[in-house]
Amino acid sequence: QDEALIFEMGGWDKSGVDFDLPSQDASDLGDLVRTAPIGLPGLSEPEAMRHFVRLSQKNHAIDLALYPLGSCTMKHNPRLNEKMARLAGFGDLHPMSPQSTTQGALELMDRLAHWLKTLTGMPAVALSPKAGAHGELCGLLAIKAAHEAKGQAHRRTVLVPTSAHGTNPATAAFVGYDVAEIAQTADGRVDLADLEAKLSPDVAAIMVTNPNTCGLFERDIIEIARLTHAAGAYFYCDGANFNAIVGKVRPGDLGVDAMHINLHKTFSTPHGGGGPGAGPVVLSEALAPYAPTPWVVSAGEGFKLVEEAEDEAADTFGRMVAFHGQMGMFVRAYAYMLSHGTDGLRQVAEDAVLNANYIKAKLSPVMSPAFPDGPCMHEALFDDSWLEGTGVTTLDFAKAMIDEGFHPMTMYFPLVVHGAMLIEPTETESKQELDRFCNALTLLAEAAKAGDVERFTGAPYLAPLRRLDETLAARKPRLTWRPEPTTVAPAPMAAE
Amino acid sequence: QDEALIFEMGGWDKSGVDFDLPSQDASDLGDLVRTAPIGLPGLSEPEAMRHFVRLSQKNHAIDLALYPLGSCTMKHNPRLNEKMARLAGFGDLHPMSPQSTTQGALELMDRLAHWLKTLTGMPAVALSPKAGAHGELCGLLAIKAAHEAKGQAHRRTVLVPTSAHGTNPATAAFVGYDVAEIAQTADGRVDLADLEAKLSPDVAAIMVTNPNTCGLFERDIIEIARLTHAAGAYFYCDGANFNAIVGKVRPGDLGVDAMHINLHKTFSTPHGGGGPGAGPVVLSEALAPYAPTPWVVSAGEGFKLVEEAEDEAADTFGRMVAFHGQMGMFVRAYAYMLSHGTDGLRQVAEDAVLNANYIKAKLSPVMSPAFPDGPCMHEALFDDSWLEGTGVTTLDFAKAMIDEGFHPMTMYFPLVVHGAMLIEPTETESKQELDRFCNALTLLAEAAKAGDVERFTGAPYLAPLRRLDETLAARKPRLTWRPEPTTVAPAPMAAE
Amino acid sequence: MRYLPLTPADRAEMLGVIGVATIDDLFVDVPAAARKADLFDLPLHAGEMEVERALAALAAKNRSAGAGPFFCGAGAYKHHVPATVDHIIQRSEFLTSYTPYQPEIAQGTLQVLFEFQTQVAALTGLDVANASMYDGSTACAEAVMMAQRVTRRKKAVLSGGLHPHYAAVTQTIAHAEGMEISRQAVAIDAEAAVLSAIDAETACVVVQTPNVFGVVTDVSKIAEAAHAAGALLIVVTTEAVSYGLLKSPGEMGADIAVGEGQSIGVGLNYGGPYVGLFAAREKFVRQMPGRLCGETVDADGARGFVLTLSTREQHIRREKATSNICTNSGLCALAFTIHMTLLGERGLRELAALNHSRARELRDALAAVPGVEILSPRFFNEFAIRVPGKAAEVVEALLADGVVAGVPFSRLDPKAGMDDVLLVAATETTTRGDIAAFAQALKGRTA
Amino acid sequence: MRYLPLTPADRAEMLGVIGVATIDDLFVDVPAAARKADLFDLPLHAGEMEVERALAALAAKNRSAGAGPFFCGAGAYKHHVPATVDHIIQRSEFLTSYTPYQPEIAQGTLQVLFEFQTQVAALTGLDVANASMYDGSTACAEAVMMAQRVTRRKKAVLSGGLHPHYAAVTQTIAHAEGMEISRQAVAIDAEAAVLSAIDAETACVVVQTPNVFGVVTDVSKIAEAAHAAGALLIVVTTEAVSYGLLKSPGEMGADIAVGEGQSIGVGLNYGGPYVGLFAAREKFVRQMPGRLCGETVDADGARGFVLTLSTREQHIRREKATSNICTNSGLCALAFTIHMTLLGERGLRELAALNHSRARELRDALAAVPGVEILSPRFFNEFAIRVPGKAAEVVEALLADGVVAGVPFSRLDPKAGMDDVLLVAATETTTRGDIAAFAQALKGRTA
Repeated sequence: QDEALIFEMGGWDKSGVDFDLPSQDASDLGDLVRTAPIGLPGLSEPEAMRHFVRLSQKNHAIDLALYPLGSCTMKHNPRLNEKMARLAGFGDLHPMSPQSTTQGALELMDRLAHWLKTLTGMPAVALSPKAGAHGELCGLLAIKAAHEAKGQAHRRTVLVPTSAHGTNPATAAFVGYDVAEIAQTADGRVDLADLEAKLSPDVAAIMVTNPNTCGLFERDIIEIARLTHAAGAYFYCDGANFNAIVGKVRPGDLGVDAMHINLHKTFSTPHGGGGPGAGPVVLSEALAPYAPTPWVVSAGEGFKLVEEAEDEAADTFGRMVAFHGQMGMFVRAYAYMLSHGTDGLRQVAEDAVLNANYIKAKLSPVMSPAFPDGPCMHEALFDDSWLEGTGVTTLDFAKAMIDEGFHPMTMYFPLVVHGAMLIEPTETESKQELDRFCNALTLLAEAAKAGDVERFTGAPYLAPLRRLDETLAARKPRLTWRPEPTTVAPAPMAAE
Repeated sequence: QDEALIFEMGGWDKSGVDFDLPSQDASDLGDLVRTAPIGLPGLSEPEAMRHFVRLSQKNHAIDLALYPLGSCTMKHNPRLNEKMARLAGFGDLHPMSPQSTTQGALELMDRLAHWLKTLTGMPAVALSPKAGAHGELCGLLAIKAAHEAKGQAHRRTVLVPTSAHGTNPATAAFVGYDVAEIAQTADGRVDLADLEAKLSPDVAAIMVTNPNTCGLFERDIIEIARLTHAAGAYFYCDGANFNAIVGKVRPGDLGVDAMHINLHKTFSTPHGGGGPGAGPVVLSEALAPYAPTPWVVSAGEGFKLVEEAEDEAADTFGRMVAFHGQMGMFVRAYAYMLSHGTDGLRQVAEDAVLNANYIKAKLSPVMSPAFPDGPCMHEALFDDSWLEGTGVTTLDFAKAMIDEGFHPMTMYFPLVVHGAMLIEPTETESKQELDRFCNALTLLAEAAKAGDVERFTGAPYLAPLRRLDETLAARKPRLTWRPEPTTVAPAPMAAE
Repeated sequence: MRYLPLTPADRAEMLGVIGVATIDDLFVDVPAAARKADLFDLPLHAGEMEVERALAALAAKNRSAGAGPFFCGAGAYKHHVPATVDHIIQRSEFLTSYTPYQPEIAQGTLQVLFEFQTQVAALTGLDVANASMYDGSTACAEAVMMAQRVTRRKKAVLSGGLHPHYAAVTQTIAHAEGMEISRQAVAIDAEAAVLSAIDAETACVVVQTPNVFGVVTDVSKIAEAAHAAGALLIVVTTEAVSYGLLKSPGEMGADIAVGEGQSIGVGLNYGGPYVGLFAAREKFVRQMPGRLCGETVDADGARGFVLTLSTREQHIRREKATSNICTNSGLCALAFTIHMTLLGERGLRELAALNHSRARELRDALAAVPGVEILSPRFFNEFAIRVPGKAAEVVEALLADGVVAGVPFSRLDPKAGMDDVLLVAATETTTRGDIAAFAQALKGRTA
Repeated sequence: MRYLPLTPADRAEMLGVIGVATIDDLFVDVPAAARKADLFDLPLHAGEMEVERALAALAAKNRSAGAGPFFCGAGAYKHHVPATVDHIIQRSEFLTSYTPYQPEIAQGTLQVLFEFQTQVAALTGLDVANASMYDGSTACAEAVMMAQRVTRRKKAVLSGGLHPHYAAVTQTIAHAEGMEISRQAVAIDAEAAVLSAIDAETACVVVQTPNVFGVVTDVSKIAEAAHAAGALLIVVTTEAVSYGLLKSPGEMGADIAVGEGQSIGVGLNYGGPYVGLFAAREKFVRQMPGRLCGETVDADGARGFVLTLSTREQHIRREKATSNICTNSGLCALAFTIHMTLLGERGLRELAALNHSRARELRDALAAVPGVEILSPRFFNEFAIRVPGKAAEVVEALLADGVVAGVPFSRLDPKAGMDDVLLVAATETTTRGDIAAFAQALKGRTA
């Protein structure tokens, strides 16, 4: 059912709020005051409620069914955590309130930092980055600052495997580095020989995801770190997949110098349709002095924020955000940590890996695993060789999953696998739901092979919309609503 | 998509909670302890969340579209009120906590009582009835007590118009009265002559709904009250439709002796899939002494509950509920009253009536209004004469509305109108939504007349289920889930 | 006015379509004398922030149960409710839907009710349960009325351990129906005292376990006696968590079991809304009050659920209905079902064990206070104690120490002559610190 | 463990299907030296009630803004958010969905983003807006980077009225990119001082209005000068409510407008998550960072929305992307859109007028306190005052009176030599009682 835009509902003079209007004149600001209409529609509360509730039902969500987006880690979001983040002491706390009035918040940040450091085996953590890619930025800025401090500012290259998330090269470029790719072996890992060949005195850092985007653990990770350090470079680990090893493996034991942790992936803060995220970065001894401000230190009986680039923070590379980071996400992640405990977090990793391998085992008879030998970690990667000759593409197959009630898997990523299908179930799926999913995909795969092509090329049939024309959108971008020529424009507001 | 029952999900040993188990032995209760399995499945939190969220999407709701159930008053439920009811001082307050620790709750009940008395022009109110029908019970018990006190216990008949809600005669019978019907005039009102004829010395009370279930105001209401009182009987008014006149007309000015107020209808506490409700009853001077305990009185600086049948409550007919009534609903209703104020409540009645008459006007060209002459109040009543010869019944037409995204109207009620269709939009519908509704119904009506019978007799086509076999359900009732013979029964629990 | 979508322009246009000049032309049927032109003497509309502040100020005048050591029970219990429960019941689709009269677009509500009925039947050990009553007390009264319909007898025997409010509610209804109520003397451990009152006129015997003094009783013998006399046994339970530890009413021979479901999922709410549980043997189903949800199929043969056996109900049967009940406690039943599903059998048993264990710790601590006597010989999570002096005064005194010590029995029944009896309850929310604080304060006040 | 659905029996069966003996066989690729067999030195799992108590205890150590008279602003503002907003953003379908990569089953999120973009474009008076940034400060830095891409110049001029955190964030990024930042001296009413720093190398000029001292400036002349030099004008706004009263950046000639959207719908959250607003002239759209949502049609010709122009983005363009940004602030953008829809143009204008009015009342009250000097000549809802002695000490002293007096400028920039400057803000949540309490306390402390 089509839902009109708020701009099409005739609400140019409606409002869903009631104010006691000020008795004073509107302003003494003269010419600075806006006189032209803004062009904002309003709705009464019942209309607004209905509009957004109707829209919501057009979304798929983890609370509705499996959401197997590889590398995105769509897992259950406990509502306890939502409730905790809304306690007045957190949700209604001003970032610049005197620190004597925010001791509980600072203590929570200190405890969160302790958990993150303990779980990763790293000595320091920068909490303020706002998302995973922002965490990468943080890590590379620390690396850059460390090189500058050591007179190694000439190191201008960052090595990135071909299978990396797009954010890795983008971040490196954003901070002014040149990006060079490292090749991958046939079994989906970093090619050590290629790495060694490219590790020149010009290299500032390598960026390696582990477990990597093929869902595989980098077996040679300790050697990779050793080679990197021997070349005078730092090892940035993309921690997007930390959920696969949390409680079982400490990145600090692998030689990592910096790693961001997507709190929304490993520690289940909700994705919210694309954000907000939170990307704290753990740092080695070598990089810790360059961490961004602010951070929390304990100060006698209490806690305080180190906010300025002086004294203990003299070497900081600077500030990444206004205020102190994604506190609302810190509360949720900390509640999640306390709920699971060290035993539960270990179980998280084990169940995530178990679920992925179960899917791999169940679907291998009908689809083609990209790396059939040995176990995968938290996600199962398939290529499209099994679709050869069917007339069905990875995209078609993914869209047909929608008609079965599931969200498609991640497609065409990582780039190193042809027609990749990356399936990540996470630990919060039951065996029953996995079986339902595998059965549905098995039947679909059989249908594709049996030549029922239209079921795929025309999919989805049962979604709120049929397949969308993305080319048209990009060719003639319509990014905001514009009144049709016949639309009555909103009248200028009378002075209140 | 079919959703399994919780009993079919294999969760005989699952749980979605974590407890610190007691260190002591389980019990010293010996034989009193249950040993056999209970037969309760459990689900982990992610599974439970998904089960209930999936189920929820199979419901229609006021937050999704117009819900024009006549006499049910489906209007917007503000979330502010939900938030207020969950304040710890209300939601986490024990009913038997010392009254010195519940003064805010008692004050709220006192304020709510003040609003209800002021809006109805009545001197007393009993807050404790749990729903509308429970309020009717309260009113009739007060009437019965009053008659007994006056030596009029022989009055054993209650007069009820044919158009009354089923609760009216059921309540009268439940408290031991005989029920006699009053006829209705051609213009949908109480037949005064018939009333007069039946008002004998045996009559204890009349029960009249006003505005009545035809959506009409009883023009002769003051005369009805006069005749009733002259015959020594009391006038119970069914206040289900008070929303049509709140802020404009005071039942106390009409001669009413008792009237329940459905807080969920007039004051928008949510219906919640069928309840809970709340049915405070306003009472005249004559009936006030017999009101049920408890009630709130102000006591010096504070408030106290009168809980026992003694002193000022010596004449009470007794207690209707454990504790003090639907406090959670009182909070919501009071928040709704404060939000609207006396001006807003008046506007509520006016807009409810305006919306209903608008629908009546827009649909009269294609459907047949039961009472075409004069305005209706808050609901528009149609009969099925316009469907004659089409092969489409009221039920079919209603089910076809589902495919248009609307909830059907109330059907076949009131009984006095053939194939009745009772449409109540409420004041919280916008003109845009009313137009959308009227357009859809107009098109449907035209389709019915054009002979597109299958669209109706087969409807709904687009709902989660097709039309359900209610006869089968009643003939062979299956009221609980029973394991199939092949199901593995839950094992007895090991002692913890 | 934020809840009213019509604009002045809308109103004018709509009046035009209707063909009247003013809104008052639509109120023409109201006698002129009864039309109020002026606003009432009540406040004008207010913004959300102002309303929130007014309500928050009232709430702040109350001491919530979670604010410190707290031991009140007596038919309402403080339990921890998972956040998931409250989240789900606030979903628009559940919160803002009506009674599921159109089953095709109400399967969410209906399937939950079917699950609820099955859970309640399992908990009570009976065959069928309805889709909830207003609360435990009204369910108790309805059970007695139902027994009258089943047996066509006019006398009900109520035990002295029945919650006084439940007894009062039952008496109120029974009086109107012309039933005779034989309520036994209030006593702490005397459910079996009903035996002597059972006779050939008896429609039903009503006993409570755990009773209002927390005492747990095996009522099997009462069931035998009742059945021998042709009467029904009604078993009342006000603490639903106890089902997790104790033998079910059905196992002990109950014909009807009624309960207060507040403990599971609902919260305290100063006494309401709560959710009444009502279960019975299958043969009595057509005499049951309230809504029933049943399984059926749709036109395509798919499983679905509908409200059924509505020929018992007022909207069909009018004065011949089994009861006048229309509204149920649907949203609270939903909360109950979600919480019970999260618990599962294992969780419920653990929760019950935890409650029982905490209560025994409390008993041990209070038993050590000089002058305090433990009165309940066997209990689940609540028991009665004798305190020196009036219990109500002890409770007031302990408030100054920050402890809400429990419910004086005199608050429930001032005429029972039990002014020195205090009901104290412990649940999984009770900490050892709470217990120690209570014992210490009591020691200080009774020394 | 309540969040983990697998039972021991499930795990055993699944290992069998996979064909391995133990879970550790699936971790075989981890070097043996790095496998931790033991649990870490951290607590074990805990029940919901225990976690809730632990968090509540921490929250109770904080003084929430709503706890009493409160005047902090400086880039984060206490506003009343309607309950409807928080209710809707918690709906599963919004809260637990991912980036809308599959538009057929993400129209809810996508249509909201389209509405958000249109609202932001209208508020800022510019042509296009993206689907949100992390916050205002990172949006500011991204705007400077974008100006560099557009102009291919390497110098950015920042006004002395720019929020010091925003300047610092911009400097951090610019340093890494090798850009030159010319930050003007901190001064209360000196946005126009940027004029002297504009030269032929200048990529952009960054001014803030209302600036960090609350001062409102007409930046039209700065726009002219910037454009004359071939530079872009970036206008920063940290209080989105001010858009309701003041001329928009677009009207005054801005090429890019960035803002902090926290005030609308989001809440304080101790500094995050917030929502960055980012709008620009249409001709620069392909140089914009972040997600964009665009209108299109589906295979049946029905209107729909998709993420578009992703050739600017990292997941397509990798090292050639306009920015490394992947995550947006989707849920906060949703909250913004809902709140803005509830307000509507009328509500936003009223809200802005109310804020302005309260701030002027506050100014009048503080101006009457001996020793206090009002420093901001024109302001919206926040202004700077000079207090006797150090502002930080005055704030600490007033805490004892229950008043949180505002943000000492020295907290934002200790090196500016403005230790006696205090930033004070008033909003619609500020009552006359709050203002009187502040003035009286200040009088007491400065006397």
